[in-house]
Amino acid sequence: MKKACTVVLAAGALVLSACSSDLPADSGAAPSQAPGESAGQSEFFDQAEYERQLALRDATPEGPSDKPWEQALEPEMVDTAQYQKDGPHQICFSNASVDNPWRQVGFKTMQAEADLHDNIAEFKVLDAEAKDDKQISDIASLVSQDCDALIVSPNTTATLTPAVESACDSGIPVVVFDRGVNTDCPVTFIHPIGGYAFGATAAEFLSGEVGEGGKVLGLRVLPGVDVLEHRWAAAQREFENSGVQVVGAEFTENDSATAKSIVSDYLQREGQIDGIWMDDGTAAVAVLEAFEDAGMEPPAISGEDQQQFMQKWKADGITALAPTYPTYQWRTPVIAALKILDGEQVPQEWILPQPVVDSSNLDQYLIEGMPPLHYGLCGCQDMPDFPQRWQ
Amino acid sequence: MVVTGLTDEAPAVRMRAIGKQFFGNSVLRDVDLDLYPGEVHALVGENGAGKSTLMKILAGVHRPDAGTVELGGEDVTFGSPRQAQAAGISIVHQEFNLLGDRTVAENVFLGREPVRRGQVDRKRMEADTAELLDGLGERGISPRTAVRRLPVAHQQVVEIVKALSTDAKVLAMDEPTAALADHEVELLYGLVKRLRERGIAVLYVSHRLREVFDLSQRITVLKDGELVTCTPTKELTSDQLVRHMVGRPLEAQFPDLADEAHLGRTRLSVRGGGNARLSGIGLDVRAGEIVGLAGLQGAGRSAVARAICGVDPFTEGTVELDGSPVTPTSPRSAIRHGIAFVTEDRKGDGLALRQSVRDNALLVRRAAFGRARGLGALDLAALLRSVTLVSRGPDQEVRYLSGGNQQKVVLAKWLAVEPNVLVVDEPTRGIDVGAKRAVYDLLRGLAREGVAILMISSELPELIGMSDRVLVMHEGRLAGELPAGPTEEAVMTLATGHELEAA
Amino acid sequence: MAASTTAAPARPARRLAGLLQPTVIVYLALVLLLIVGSILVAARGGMLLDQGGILNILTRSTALGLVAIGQTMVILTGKLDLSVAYLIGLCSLIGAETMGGDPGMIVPAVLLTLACAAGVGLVNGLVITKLKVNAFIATLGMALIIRGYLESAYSGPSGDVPRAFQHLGYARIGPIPVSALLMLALAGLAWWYLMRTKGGYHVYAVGGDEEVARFSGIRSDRTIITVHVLCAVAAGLAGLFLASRLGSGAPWVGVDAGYDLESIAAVVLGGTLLAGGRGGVAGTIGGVLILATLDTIFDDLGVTPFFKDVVRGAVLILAVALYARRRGLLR
Amino acid sequence: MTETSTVERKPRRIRLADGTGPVLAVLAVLLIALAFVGPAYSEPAGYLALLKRAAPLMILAIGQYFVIVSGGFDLSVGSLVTAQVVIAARLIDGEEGATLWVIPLLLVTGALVGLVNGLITTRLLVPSFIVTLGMLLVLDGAVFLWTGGSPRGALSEAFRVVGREGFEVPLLGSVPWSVLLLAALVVAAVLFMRGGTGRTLVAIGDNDKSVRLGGGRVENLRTLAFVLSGISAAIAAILLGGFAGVSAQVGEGLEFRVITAVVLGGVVLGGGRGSVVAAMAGALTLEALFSLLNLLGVAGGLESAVQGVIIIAAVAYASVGRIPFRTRRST
Repeated sequence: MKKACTVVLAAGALVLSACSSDLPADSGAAPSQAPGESAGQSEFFDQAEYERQLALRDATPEGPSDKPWEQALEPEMVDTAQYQKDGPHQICFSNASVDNPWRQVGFKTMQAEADLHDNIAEFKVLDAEAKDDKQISDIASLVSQDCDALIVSPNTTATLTPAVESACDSGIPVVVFDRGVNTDCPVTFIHPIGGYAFGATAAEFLSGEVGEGGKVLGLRVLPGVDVLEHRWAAAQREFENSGVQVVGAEFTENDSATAKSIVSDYLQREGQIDGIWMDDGTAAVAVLEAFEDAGMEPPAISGEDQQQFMQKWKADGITALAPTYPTYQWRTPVIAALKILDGEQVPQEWILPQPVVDSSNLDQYLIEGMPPLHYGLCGCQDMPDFPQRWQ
Repeated sequence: MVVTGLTDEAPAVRMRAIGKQFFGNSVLRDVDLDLYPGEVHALVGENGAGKSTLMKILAGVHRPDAGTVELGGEDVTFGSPRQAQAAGISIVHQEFNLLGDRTVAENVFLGREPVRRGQVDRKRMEADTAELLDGLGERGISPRTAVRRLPVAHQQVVEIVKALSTDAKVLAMDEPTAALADHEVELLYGLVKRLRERGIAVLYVSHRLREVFDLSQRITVLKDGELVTCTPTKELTSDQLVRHMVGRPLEAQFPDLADEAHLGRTRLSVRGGGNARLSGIGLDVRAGEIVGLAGLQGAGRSAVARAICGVDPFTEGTVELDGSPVTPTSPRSAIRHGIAFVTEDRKGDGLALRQSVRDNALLVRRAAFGRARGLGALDLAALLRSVTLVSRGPDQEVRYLSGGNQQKVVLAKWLAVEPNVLVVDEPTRGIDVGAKRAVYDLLRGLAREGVAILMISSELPELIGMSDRVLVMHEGRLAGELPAGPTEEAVMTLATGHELEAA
Repeated sequence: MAASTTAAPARPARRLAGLLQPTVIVYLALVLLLIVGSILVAARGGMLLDQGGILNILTRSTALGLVAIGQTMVILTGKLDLSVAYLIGLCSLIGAETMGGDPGMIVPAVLLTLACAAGVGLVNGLVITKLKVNAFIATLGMALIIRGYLESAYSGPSGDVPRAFQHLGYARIGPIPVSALLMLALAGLAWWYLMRTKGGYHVYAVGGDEEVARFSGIRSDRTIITVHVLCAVAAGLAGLFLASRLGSGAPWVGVDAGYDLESIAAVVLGGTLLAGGRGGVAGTIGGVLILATLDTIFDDLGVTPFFKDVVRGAVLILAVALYARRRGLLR
Repeated sequence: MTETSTVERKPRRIRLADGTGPVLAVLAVLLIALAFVGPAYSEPAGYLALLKRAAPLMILAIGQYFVIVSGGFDLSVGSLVTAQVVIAARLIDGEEGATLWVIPLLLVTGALVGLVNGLITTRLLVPSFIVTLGMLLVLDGAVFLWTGGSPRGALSEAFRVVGREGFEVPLLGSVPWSVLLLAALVVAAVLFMRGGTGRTLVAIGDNDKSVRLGGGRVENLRTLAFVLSGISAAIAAILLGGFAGVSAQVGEGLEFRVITAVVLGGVVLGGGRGSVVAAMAGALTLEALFSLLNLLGVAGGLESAVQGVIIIAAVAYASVGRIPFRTRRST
């Protein structure tokens, strides 16, 4: 026993010289997290950001109008000459997960985008399977390989921040999209306008449809996800302002059966509901069916650009609106990474336009033959292998 | 009656006027027992004579209702086996209390591991175990072997060493050879002798009279909870001992035996049957006949039953049913050929205790026949009446029934499939006299209806009283056949491997 | 029931089975996996066991390893603990919030976290032994209760882990993360406890046959409670480790990773009998390393997560079937 | 004790199977509470809606009951439900005509998965907990591997009728088809459990040795239990898919929920005890509880905490209130 200890100690002393840490350098501005107990909506409401997003909805994007994924709103360009490098490149991507249809569509689109560029020798992907800890390892692992650029779609904002910081420190350009991180170190952060805009647009539409005193039910996926919280926070303000009665806000966990049950319960309890606000359209069809099954007219509803919802919308002539969180944003990071490696300027915060599907442009986004959980705003219609690749 | 000791030493244990009742039934009355250091004291008697109870009182499992236990001259009362153990009394149970996946040393010191500086002192534990084994002359067992890998005889040794490791002065052994093959018994002999040499008082409970004579210095015979005699072994012959054990008028009335006229053709016939435990088994049972299968424990009686009933089938020889050859390779096939098997272990093998009387009574019918193919309609109420079951109704869970009624349920479940051959292993074990009589009547009634019955029993009077013929087994073979109404001595002689002087 | 083996001549299959202890099989499988994996990865022009690869495998093993060490002890007594996943989240939050970014609070926070974890384990153990609730139900119920608390009290990551504590999650010696070494040290400690102390002996006894244990004077209730407390503390350590990796506490960090079922999978993959009484920490660590290596190989090969699940499930069933067959041969 | 036979004493009265009483009492209290809290429950329609919602879980509870009562676990039902819905959507792909062969195919698939579970459990002697855990992983991965990550195709209207629509009955109003199907399955399950095979299944959970010696094919019957559980998952999938359409999350967490429900119904883990009606009552109780908590506006977090406390309490009540019955050491 004693002998073994000595050996271990000796070995320990030997390797001590090789001691090192992958802990990212302190950024100084540690994000101050509000303590969880006080988690209310206030935690998620940021007046300035709210106003900025509402304004951004009306801003004119710069860039080719037929390629919204290359457009940017109010871009502040940064210089990337330091990253310029000759191709072909190895682009690396740390994905949070592919555990829902939105991410599936997006990821397929992203792979298709990567295939478009001969300049990409390899597009290497690690999937974190929704585990923060795995994504931290993934990022570290990718950084240790020969990536020319790193794209990150963080699983959680706060917890992935240190990992992204350490990736930045390694000197390779980092592109973050979808959820953000609490640091400015990535070369660019790509995202659509945001949750406030999404929620407000839907709420404005519904307020207009149901009028003052109309009854609206809010259906949310789950609490605690910042983007989703923003959507609801904005909607609440809008409903309050326009005197719409919010009969309830429930969590569906994106389960259609749960959503349908909840709506049925509310229909029984309230007798009538004029509008349905949803922060995620996955269960929208089930919600409409709850009305059908109760023998009621479909309400005004805000959903998303999901295939089955748009199909039902068109087939039944429903009063609906779909503010989107477009899946085409998955194309942008690849484009951005290549631009950076070419030394072209990119916006520091690359805000993508966030189109709204309404009855007038519904046909433009509804493509027959796509799977029920496909997202219309994939921006993939003109890509090679469409539609097979997405089916 | 107290026989004075062999030595002038004070007895290690002195039990006086011990009495014990269970639920109003007196199982021990006024029993005395002295154990001297260095003595092997055999305790014999028929099943139900009170041997186990006496032993359990000594080991602190039960408390006596009357009488005193003195240890080294002082009155003691044990509240638990632990206290008895601490006082130097250990018990070797019939069923092993060992962990198969742990080593010999770990088992021996289980719960009492020596600790040194916060660690279990393996070295000491293994050395002590080796020493204990050594002291018993068992050098072949490594303290580091997993018990699972030892042959049963060695497991028995471990069990004994475990009992000794508490510095036992008194060791009670309950049927220590029950699980052993004959060549393994020799091993135990040596062991017991060495225990004696070390001045340990051994209480040896066994059915095997040869062992009793070979090993013990004194023999105490119990019958029906009372002390019959306590005699130095040298002064007894085997005949005398058997007479002490059984010498009384048969207290149970047995139904009339079959008369030759009512015996039908041969229903079950085994020729040259053999497997790992049996060889050269040949037997016939005719319709209407009850054939008794006698022998000491471990002689292979149950093995014959299990082989015929497809549990551990014969690997050689033939089995014929009503003249046509069959190969019962599983209980299911045996049952479908009309063979029923009332097992020895009622609770372990026979009944689903938490299910109702109805479900148990119908268990075989449902399990082996599915949609009652080939069976007539069943009147459950009539069936339960026919076995004279006393219960609160067919919905009562069988675990709430008395042993006798549980056994009736077991019989009912077999009668429900209308068997042609019925094999019963210890059909009256642990049930009261009244219920025994009911079981006897039932078996005889079935025989009269043409069922061929093979009956195993350790209770000789019962076996003799019930059987139209008796087959005696010894060491996995049939040692002989006796006609109806043999003497117990004759059965015992064959069972202990001796020849009958005159057939 | 005590084993009733008769001395049978050692047939070759039997001898082979005897030689191949589950622990040996696990590590052989691990080596084989590393070789095959290296070849496959090399065929794609990569390298499995470079510094990054080793770092990856070990880092991935750390949290699961910590939980699985605790789970091993519980399973050895024939119980299981389904509450660990939520407990990990809870512990990461308690740790991170108590620290609140203040390095001075590290020690109190660690102590508080482990005390809370031990409390949860104590409740589990008491419910199982005193209320006689099946361990499956008792710990599932505890999981739901913790989940309820997390759902109502937290909406996302919370608390702030000071940098000093984050070193725990990131420091490494060469390619070996310090945390992995600590995990292995804990495994060593658990191994010592199980193999060398009285308490450990009793764990095996209770799992092997509770009745024999009781007859031998072992207080089995106490043993069962102890292993549940130890298991919960191990989960607490995993929570602290994850907090140090993430920089804050995260309510769903244990659940998203499925540490409840995954830890049970790792334990049985390591050759511990689900029914208890046989197995040990060494095998578990092997099981954890196999799962982590599989993960890493699949990542290097760019396999989709769905395929990973299929392989994991199949490996689990196959491994346990193999052990069962081996035991059958030894009978 | 007299020797007279007193088998039949009086005409049979309705007798509740062991353990059914408490759950029915709790259910009654919940249903009455619902009537007070929710105006919708003042008429049959409200309760019919509750039944419709509970139908899938109740049907799963029937299947799980068979497995649990014969001494096993089936953790694979949740992922099996998801897999079935996804398979149905892809195969039907909106074509009404395909419904006719897809539904039988689903039932066969469910049976097949159960068969594999059962065979591995009984022939390879792998504990059912592990087998079905592995199956859970395999199914989870395989189905999305097949569809490329997310569901494809669409369900036909015909497929959805059972789960979604109803028929008019005087007095009751619209009665959902699923309630009718549920009623039919309840009757079938009760008849099955009264029949020979059903009783033998329970006896296996109680003492498999007695069944084997009694000529029963223990392995086959245990396998049958898994097959029935697989089929129940297929039916639940048809109802859930019908009720709410294609979703990748339908089956999430169902395995633990259904085990909770069955245990709540007084069915003992380990087998041999409990009735199928009580198991279903447990499922309905769970759904009624959720509805009540929902109506009372209890937040989601408390919901799972309440669930956790209730199952522990239910099992503790059942086992502490009962005379301890020790099963002899099992190997």
